[in-house]
Amino acid sequence: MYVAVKGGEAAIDNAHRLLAEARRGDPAVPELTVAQIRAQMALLVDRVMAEGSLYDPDLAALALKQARGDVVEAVFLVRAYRTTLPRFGASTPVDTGAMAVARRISATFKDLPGGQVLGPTFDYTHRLIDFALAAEGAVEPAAEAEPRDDADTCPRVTDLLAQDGLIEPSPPDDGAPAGDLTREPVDYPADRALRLQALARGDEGFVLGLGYSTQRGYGRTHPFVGEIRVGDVAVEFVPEELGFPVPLGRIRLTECQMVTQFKGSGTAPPQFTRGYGLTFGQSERKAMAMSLVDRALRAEELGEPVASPAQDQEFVLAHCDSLQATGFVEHLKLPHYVDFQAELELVRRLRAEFFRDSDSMQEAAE
Amino acid sequence: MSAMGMLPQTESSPSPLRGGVRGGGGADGTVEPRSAPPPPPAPPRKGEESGSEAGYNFAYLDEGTKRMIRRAILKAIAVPGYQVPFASREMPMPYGWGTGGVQVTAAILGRADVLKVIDQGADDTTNAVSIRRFFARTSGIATTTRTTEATIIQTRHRIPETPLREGQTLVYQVPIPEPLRFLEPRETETRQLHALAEYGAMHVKLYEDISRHGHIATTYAYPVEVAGRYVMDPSPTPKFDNPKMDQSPALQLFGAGRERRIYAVPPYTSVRSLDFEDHPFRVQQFDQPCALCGAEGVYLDEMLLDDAGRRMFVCSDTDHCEGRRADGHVGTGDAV
Amino acid sequence: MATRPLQPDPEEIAARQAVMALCADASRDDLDAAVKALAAPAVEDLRPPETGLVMATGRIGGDGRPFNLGEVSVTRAAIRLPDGASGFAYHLGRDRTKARLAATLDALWQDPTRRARVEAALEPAARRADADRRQAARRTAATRVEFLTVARGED
Amino acid sequence: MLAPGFADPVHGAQGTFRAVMNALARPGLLQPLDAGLKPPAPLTPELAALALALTDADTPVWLDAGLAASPEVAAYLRFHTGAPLTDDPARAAFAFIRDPARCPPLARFAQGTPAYPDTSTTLVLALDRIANGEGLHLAGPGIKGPTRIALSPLPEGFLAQLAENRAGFPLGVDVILTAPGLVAGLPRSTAVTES
Repeated sequence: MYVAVKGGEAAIDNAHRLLAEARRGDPAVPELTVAQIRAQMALLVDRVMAEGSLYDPDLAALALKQARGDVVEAVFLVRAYRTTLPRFGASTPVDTGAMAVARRISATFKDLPGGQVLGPTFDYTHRLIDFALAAEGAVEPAAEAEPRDDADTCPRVTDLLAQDGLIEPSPPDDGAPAGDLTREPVDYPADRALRLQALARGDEGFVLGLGYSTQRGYGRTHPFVGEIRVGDVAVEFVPEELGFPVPLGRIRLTECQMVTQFKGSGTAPPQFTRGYGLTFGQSERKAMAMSLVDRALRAEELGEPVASPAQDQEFVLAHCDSLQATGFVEHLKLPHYVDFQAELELVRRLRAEFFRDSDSMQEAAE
Repeated sequence: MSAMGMLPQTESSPSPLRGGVRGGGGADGTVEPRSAPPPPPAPPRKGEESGSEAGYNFAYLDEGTKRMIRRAILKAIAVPGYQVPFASREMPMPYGWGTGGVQVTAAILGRADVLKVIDQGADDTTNAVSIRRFFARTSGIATTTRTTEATIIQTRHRIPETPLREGQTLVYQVPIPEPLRFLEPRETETRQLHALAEYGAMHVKLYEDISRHGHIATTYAYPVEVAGRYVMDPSPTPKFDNPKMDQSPALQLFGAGRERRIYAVPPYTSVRSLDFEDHPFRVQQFDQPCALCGAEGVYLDEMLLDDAGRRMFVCSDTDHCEGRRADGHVGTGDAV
Repeated sequence: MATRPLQPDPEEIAARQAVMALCADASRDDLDAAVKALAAPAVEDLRPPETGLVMATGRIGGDGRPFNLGEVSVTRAAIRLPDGASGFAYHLGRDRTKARLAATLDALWQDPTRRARVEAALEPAARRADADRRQAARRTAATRVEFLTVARGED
Repeated sequence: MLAPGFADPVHGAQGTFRAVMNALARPGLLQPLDAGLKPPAPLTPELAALALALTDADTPVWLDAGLAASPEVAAYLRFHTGAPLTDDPARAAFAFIRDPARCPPLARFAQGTPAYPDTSTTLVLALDRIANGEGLHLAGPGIKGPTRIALSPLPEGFLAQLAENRAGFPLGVDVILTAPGLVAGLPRSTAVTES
């Protein structure tokens, strides 16, 4: 004999308490501070800021602590926090040309004004686990050198190419404000500004996979890295009550200018085209992949066939958001027994009909 | 570019009258007079005096967001079955877990409302508990498990067995609002099909079931035609519940957060499950009554009791089942 | 409007922006020290300090049409000195105390008779910020790949 | 001195919205609406309640000649809603009509598009009197059994305009009717006839 009992409430409470304890882990091990996460897991913090679409390193670090290091969960916390804040307005567009460069490289020219500056990069490190890091210890201070005269003038490679007309210009600023996909649902076809917003906050893994697919022939664009730069730029905002741009502070950005397949037509001379990537924090992988996908999504505009996933804007935009993706994939673990019951009933009925039919066929044959 | 410069930009918008909140004030629910002389006189934030828990707006959403959702709801009611796009917000629960229904409920909820939340028909399923707590915490309103006492019922996957009455609102959580999505994945295409009322592909799909299986093999999220015009997804309720939607005295609102759509069926509106003359619409039937309350003609959950295949069928609607047991109805209390 | 800072002089605006930029970069302790050194009077909030968002915009290709990159958290404060002068602050992050200190310094700075003292009080913060920037530039410079530009090899 | 808005902005807006939601869900049935507003004339308390509850910077608003002529009305709406005013009815998300007898033809307002029928104007009319049980006959979604509504004053040719509006479904405007203390809805889905 069975009777009904109330199931959920106490179990949920206890699960949350268990989670809190699991997050902390072994109490004999010192607890991580937010400052430690921010300083020593800096690239992880950058990724949470980029996909959380909110530049706030302390908040991203705290979210990572709360999320036990789960990137998407941390992104989720940041996004939900963002929903509760008022929007003061939009900044004036940041000037990446005036970036205080921490790293700047070009694959298209061996040397160029401003130089090839490696900065703090994993490139050319041999990926050998450094067991010395398992122990705590002081780090040798970074080398210093007198900056060259041109260190402050770091023109974009695309500007240098544009001087000779070898590359298409950027789409001109017509004064119209950019659409904002956080404020209105995307209406397809989405323009390039909306697509870049979606990619900038898109899941790094998804954008990376799509960018990679273009290199393997699914929407090939023959890309060259014109330039990657990482550094700090000033953000300015014009408050109503002041009427002039107020400097808010500086944020770290990564920019990638991808120089791609030249085009020409009867009316336009052959020239290189461009893909663009820009992300919060230091994230070359994301910025590069973004610039590949940006270029691929311009297929229709440039008269190329739209045949591959990376060229299909509904496919890319509808699926690049890690929160939407994770929410819907993970919702499958919610109860579905009502629907499943409906399917069970149908499958049982279909099977009964199947065996009845095959039985009668067998009888007929005998 | 100033915040002010961002505001009324209807010229550049492809659909000028769709109100996505853009830029500037309003997003936090403050009514800062946009052309009043600066500095603003520090108006109190709406909701701070009204919310039940410090720091939250009443029902979590800011007033600007509620206005945007409310406008979408009014349009949805005026065009039954049509999916109105809205600027869905990121909520503190995952997409796919009821963010659309939660936003609709938050937008309509008032102090006098009594809220019931069910998932799979039950008030005690984990996600129903979580959402009911969310509203109790952020709005302080009364909640109930009784269908008859509720003014607003948020649901996932079921319509209560107890007939709804006038003045009640049923809010459905919807994962994929587009009934044509699995026939045509592109939004640009499906939007055209709805505009032209071109639903032939849906009929072909259902008919293919018939030719293959002898009957229509869609058991839940069974498409309906609303008020003779739009074909609509009823959300993944079992088709057992479809007849309850037709001419219901209650208002039915549907919220899809991730897909950013709201739609509605007004009370006393025709909701017809798609079918064919030679294959009329039919609902599932269960061979046995509820093992707890003995109810027949209701939707049942199948519970596995052991690894020898013993199972028990009980009401999916826990409130209906409890009510019947309180009235003295009993089932066998055992496996079939 | 008495509280609207009418400043048609672009040089004046540029100087005020420079102080604002300095305050945005400085720490709360820096600003606290500066306000204490100036013996600033008690201030009244024109608007309670508030944390919100500014949508950071970039440009397509670095120099083209704007697009929305993502938001930055920003805290703002607006205060009034007892003599009626108002000051404003907007900067990155969520530190409301720091924003109110910066708004106080903004109000004081706008009084020409106090300006030099405000800038002097901020001098330590300015020096430190400048030293940090120089050191970062020197470290970056050490990672520059130097080529003998006359003798370009093959790629 | 500017007249105040809702005494409790959160619940004033919610209560007004629910009355309007019920009105559109049950076309023709009168819903009580008392938001306690005292707006500047000729704006009525009911028009003001709807404006404050539903409009903001994202909704261009059209005012009829009588309302548009009053700077106090414009200042009141601007302060409390921030909604941009438009003089083109075809661009309006909401239209507020104090003098229904001189309401422009419904077809001059935004009708929506086949792909986005929701991008149409919602008209809010201030009537002297609305009553059930007499007058026009209503049919359509949300309507149970015979439902009648009497309106005064009525715009000239209103019935023919409503018929045309209904014929264009799913395009068309939605009409919200107000009278002192009352609100009723005539969404585009409602068929209105004389008998």
